[in-house]
Amino acid sequence: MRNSASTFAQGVDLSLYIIVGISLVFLIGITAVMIYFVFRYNKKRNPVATNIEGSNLLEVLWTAIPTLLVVVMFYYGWMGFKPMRSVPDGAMEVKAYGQMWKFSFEYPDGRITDSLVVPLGKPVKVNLVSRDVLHSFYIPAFRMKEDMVPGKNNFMWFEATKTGRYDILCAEYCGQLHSYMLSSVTVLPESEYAQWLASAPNLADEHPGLTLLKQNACLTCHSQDGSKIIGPSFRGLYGKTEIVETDGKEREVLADDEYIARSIREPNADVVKGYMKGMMVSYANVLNDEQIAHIIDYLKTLK
Amino acid sequence: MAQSHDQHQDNHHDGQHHAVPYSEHVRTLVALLFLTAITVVVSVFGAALSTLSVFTALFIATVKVVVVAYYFMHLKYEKKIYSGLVLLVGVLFVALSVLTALEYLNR
Amino acid sequence: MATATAQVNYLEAKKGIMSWLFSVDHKRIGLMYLYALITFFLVGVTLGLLMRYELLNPGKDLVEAKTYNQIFTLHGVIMIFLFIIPSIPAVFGNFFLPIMLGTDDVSFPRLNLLSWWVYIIGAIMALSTLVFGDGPADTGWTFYAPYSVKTGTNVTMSVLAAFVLGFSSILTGLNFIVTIHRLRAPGMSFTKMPLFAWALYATSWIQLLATPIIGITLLMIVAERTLGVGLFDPSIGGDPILYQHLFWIYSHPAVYIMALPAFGVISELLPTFSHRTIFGYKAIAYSSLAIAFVGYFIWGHHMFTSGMSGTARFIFSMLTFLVAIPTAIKVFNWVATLYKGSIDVQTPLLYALAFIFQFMIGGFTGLILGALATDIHLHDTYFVVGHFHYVMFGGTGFAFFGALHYWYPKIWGRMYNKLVANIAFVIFFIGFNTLYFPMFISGLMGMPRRYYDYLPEFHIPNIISTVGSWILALGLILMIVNLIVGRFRGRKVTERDPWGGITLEWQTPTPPPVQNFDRLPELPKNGPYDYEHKPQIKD
Amino acid sequence: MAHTGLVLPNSGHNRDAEANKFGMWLFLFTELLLFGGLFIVYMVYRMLNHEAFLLSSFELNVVLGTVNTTVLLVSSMTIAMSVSAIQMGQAKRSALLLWITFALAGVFLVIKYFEWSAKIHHGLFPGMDYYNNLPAGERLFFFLYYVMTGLHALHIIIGMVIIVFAIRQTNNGTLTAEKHSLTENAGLYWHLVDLIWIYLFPLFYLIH
Ligand code: HEA
Ligand code: HEA
Ligand code: HEC
Ligand code: CUA
Ligand SMILES: [Cu+2]
Repeated sequence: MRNSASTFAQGVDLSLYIIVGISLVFLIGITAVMIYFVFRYNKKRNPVATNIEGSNLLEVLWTAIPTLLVVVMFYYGWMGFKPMRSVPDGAMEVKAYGQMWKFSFEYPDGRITDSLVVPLGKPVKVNLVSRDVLHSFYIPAFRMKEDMVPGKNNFMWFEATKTGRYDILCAEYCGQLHSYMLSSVTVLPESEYAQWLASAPNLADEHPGLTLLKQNACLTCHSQDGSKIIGPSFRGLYGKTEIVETDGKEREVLADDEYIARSIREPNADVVKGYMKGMMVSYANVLNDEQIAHIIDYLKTLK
Repeated sequence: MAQSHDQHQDNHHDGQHHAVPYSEHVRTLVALLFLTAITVVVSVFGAALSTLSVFTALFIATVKVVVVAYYFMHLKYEKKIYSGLVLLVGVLFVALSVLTALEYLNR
Repeated sequence: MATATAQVNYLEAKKGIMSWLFSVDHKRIGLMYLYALITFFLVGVTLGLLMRYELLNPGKDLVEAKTYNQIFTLHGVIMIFLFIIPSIPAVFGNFFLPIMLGTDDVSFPRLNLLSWWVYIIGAIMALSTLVFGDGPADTGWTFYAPYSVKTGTNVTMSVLAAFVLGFSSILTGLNFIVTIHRLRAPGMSFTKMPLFAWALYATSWIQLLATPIIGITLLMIVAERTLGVGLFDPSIGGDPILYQHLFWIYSHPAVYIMALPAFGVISELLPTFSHRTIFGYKAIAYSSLAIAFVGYFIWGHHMFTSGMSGTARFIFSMLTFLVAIPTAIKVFNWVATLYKGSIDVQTPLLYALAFIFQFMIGGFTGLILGALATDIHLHDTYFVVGHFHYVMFGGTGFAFFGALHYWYPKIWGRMYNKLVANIAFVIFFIGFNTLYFPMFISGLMGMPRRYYDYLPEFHIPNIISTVGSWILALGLILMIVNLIVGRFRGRKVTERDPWGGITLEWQTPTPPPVQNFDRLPELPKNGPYDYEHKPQIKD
Repeated sequence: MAHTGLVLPNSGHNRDAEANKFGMWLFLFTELLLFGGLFIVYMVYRMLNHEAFLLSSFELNVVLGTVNTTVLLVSSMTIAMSVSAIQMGQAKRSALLLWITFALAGVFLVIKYFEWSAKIHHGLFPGMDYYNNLPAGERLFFFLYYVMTGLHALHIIIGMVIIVFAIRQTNNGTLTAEKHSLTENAGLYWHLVDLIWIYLFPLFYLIH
């Protein structure tokens, strides 16, 4: 089993060991008895079989013992699980967004990041939001997983017990690049975490439009080099004449500011020919006018 | 559930033995119409009692269903196993619904 | 008492392909299922092999991500709906249930033929996605909304295929229930019925009562895709979780459609090769009903991380553990059946023993998944993939091949090469465990399933798995070639009872005549496995 | 095909009316659960959208619904009578009663047609403007309304086809007092259609 780095790991691992332990006893025991019987009562050694119809005592025994044992297994499973759904008061809250095929995180101070940074030994509540289809937020080292369900608010919480960087994986199938939907959580000692929090978000000198494209996972579907992924490439998009389908009718449009803004706000109004309606979701509530303007500005540079 | 006797059919054919008299069918219909009338009246005049009327309506509907099954569908005259199986299916469906409802009620 | 006059066995009674395709003889229908099933199984297995090859190394080995996703979906759909659900009931149930009950056919022979045709139509629909539309669905066999509503691949056809296949399953189940109630030989009460018939009886009830629910659910997916209305679409208040509930309300009971007939087969194999009565007949018989019943109420264990309420998780986890108890009862009784037997180690028995071993591993890992804490960690990882291949392939698959080796001489009147069969079994067994055991390790390490690509730390278990798949392939090819060769070149079997079995199919001529019996079947005095009063049969 | 001349005591004559009836009941169970899936969907969405479902149900016409319920109940009686008739050997009367059932089924469908077309006329159908602008819960209600009553109507049509077969076989003398599985099974199927309506009616029209 991999390194464990949250308060849940103990409960999960304990119930795992208990079930595996009981199971091994039965597995090895039953297999051994079975093999022994096959040799001992082989037809060469035992040419005449004895008919035994059954035994009520044994039936009762081997109903009762497994019953007791499964109760034990259930109990440990439940005890290991119970804390996972009761968030301690005063937990710090982060919002995690899942969208095809990228996680992003929003901190209370408004900063948006690609990977999660949390303080050591502090409960953190993660509110799980999906922007399109089902995803699942999985941190193996924390033994923690919960689905992101569109239209429904789900959550999980954890308290990290070891500093370091741990993988975050998407564990619910979400389409083509499901296996590339990765991120990480970095656990920092409290002081370093405070430092991180104080530092200004590192925007570098990237074009703000590009930053937005990255942050919103646009680039998982739209390439910048002309290749087709899920959606049409951004290269040379601006100013091009697109064939789109509007209300079931084909027409030609010029990809100008207005068209691109509409494509972001209502992607299903004009569907580009050769692409699937419904793959791209509306970003009307995610990107404001100014941000969309930045994006368009950046798209102009992609000749 | 062992119905070992159900295979020792002699030569007389089933169904022949009970031709349900027409009058019984008429009485059944009257009962059903009466129950329908009650539900409609309850719902139209009892609009204020919304949740109550869900259960009343479903209860009356279930009574109607039992009447249809028992008289029109001849369960009354069939071997017990038929009623038993119908009951089993009913219970199964109710159990599935209740379990699902439990999940949503506790969200 | 009528005695045999000129007997024509069912294989030679009529000639020509039409006499098969439109035969209402349950034996011929069973064989037609067998041929179709094996064909689809080989397609599915080839897809499995491709997947393993792709996963040999991280990154791209063979196919693109989208193709990989389509492959595992088609693999799942074929294996579940075309292979494992129909497998034992449709082939061996059809062939042997009427004979074991001492009758000449099922209750509705024409309906039986219709089921086969419906099955073939469904299969053609499922495979047609390879050619039509934008390729096979890429949703996983679970077709979870809302992705299944959004994707451009041919989900509509795949889902309709599953719907049609469901009908075939329902009709078979219906036919078996009526047959069991109405056509048992005089003197064969329910408690004197062979355990295989009991298992089919319990299975049939699940087929009948669970399948319609997935039927309607899948139709709703079709409606969403084609009519654009959204029942599970969150943007109009629909609930994707509700889809999961409806899907698993069927698909959990469905795993017992896969498992129960296999239990039935094992309950036949053990007494035959131990030459003694089965231990705890009633316990085995009734536990099938118990599994079928409890199995209806535990579907939620597939949804522990979906954000269900805590109460629901509690209830579903508890009920999941309940289902282990009747299964445990079966396992113990099987092992006890070997006690003081006179054991004849033949290929079918080897499959039965491997079944018990592998099914236990599958079952125990099922318990790990049923416990809440561990499932949170292991849900949708390779641990689950390991679990279900152990129960489905290591369990039901092995029982299927065991049954094939067991009833083979009765079906064709020939015997395969036993030595080759045993060698194939050993390779098969080793390959199987090499392929699937490492999946538990990668699952515990945290490797999610349905992954086209994976992190380097999961590399080693994946290499072992892939090598295992090659060994498994070798064993399977050897087994199938041996069976095919045996069919044409094998030693002729004319005795009625080559294994010394006791159920009624061993009283009929080999291969059976069209009407199944050439004399009235004789029941042993005390129940179906009463070897002390085994009726003497002479040719 | 009697190659052996052996007649097994449990086969031939056990493939009889009783077996057909038993098979029919089993089939009805699957039908019940087919609708059962939809009832579960209805239940859940009703729990999640209580107000919207209440509001929407006012849009449905209780008078038409009640008339249709009555029509179906009467037709259920006529087909039950038809079964009694054939059992007593009154083939002519049995056929007549089947015709009446068929006619009542037609009446049911005509009324349903008017109900649906009135809704569609208002734009109250998935994909139409009025529908698309409704709040989410109401859209779910109407969608379920169309699916469930639509599937029910489909069953009515299948039932009518079976009834036509039964009429033909009654008239040409295939169905008799001794052998009338088809009439019985047509009856059972028809009652199932009735059973389902008995629940659909209050759930959609009455519960407000
Ligand atoms: C043949 C099919 C089959 C069978 C028989 C089973 C049997 C069981 N399964 Fe499995 N299961 C699947 C097929 C099957 N399963 C499939 C296909 C999936 C994945 C679906 C998907 O997502 O694609 C799945 C997934 C699955 C999950 C969901 C995992 C997840 O996605 O998170 C769970 C969780 O509870 C589970 C549990 C169980 C249990 C408890 C049993 C029990 O019935 C096992 C009982 C058996 C034993 C316990 C062993 C024998 C007993 C003894 C030797 C006696 C000693 C016993 C004791 C001391 C208790 N299964
Ligand atoms: C009975 C059911 C069954 C069976 C028998 C199998 C058999 C196999 N499965 Fe199966 N598998 C499923 C049911 C089954 N599977 C299901 C339901 C899923 C879930 C799908 C989903 O997620 O939706 C799944 C998913 C699944 C995955 C996970 C994919 C993922 O999550 O990314 C993997 C990965 O290794 C896999 C591998 C295999 C392999 C290697 C075999 C091996 O048996 C194959 C062994 C190979 C052979 C024995 C080769 C024999 C070759 C020949 C005989 C040559 C024939 C050649 C020609 C005809 C040209 N399967
Ligand atoms: C899940 C995949 C996906 C994501 C994520 C995505 N898109 Fe798209 N996008 C598509 C698809 C598919 C189309 C073509 C169909 C259509 O027009 O709706 C498209 C079309 C477009 C178009 C019109 C392109 C043209 O050629 O006319 C623009 C502009 C666009 N997207 C911008 C964005 C922006 C900006 C983002 C991020 C904020 C984004 N997309 C995120 C899939 C996606
Ligand atoms: Cu997101 Cu998988
Ligand atoms: Cu399950």
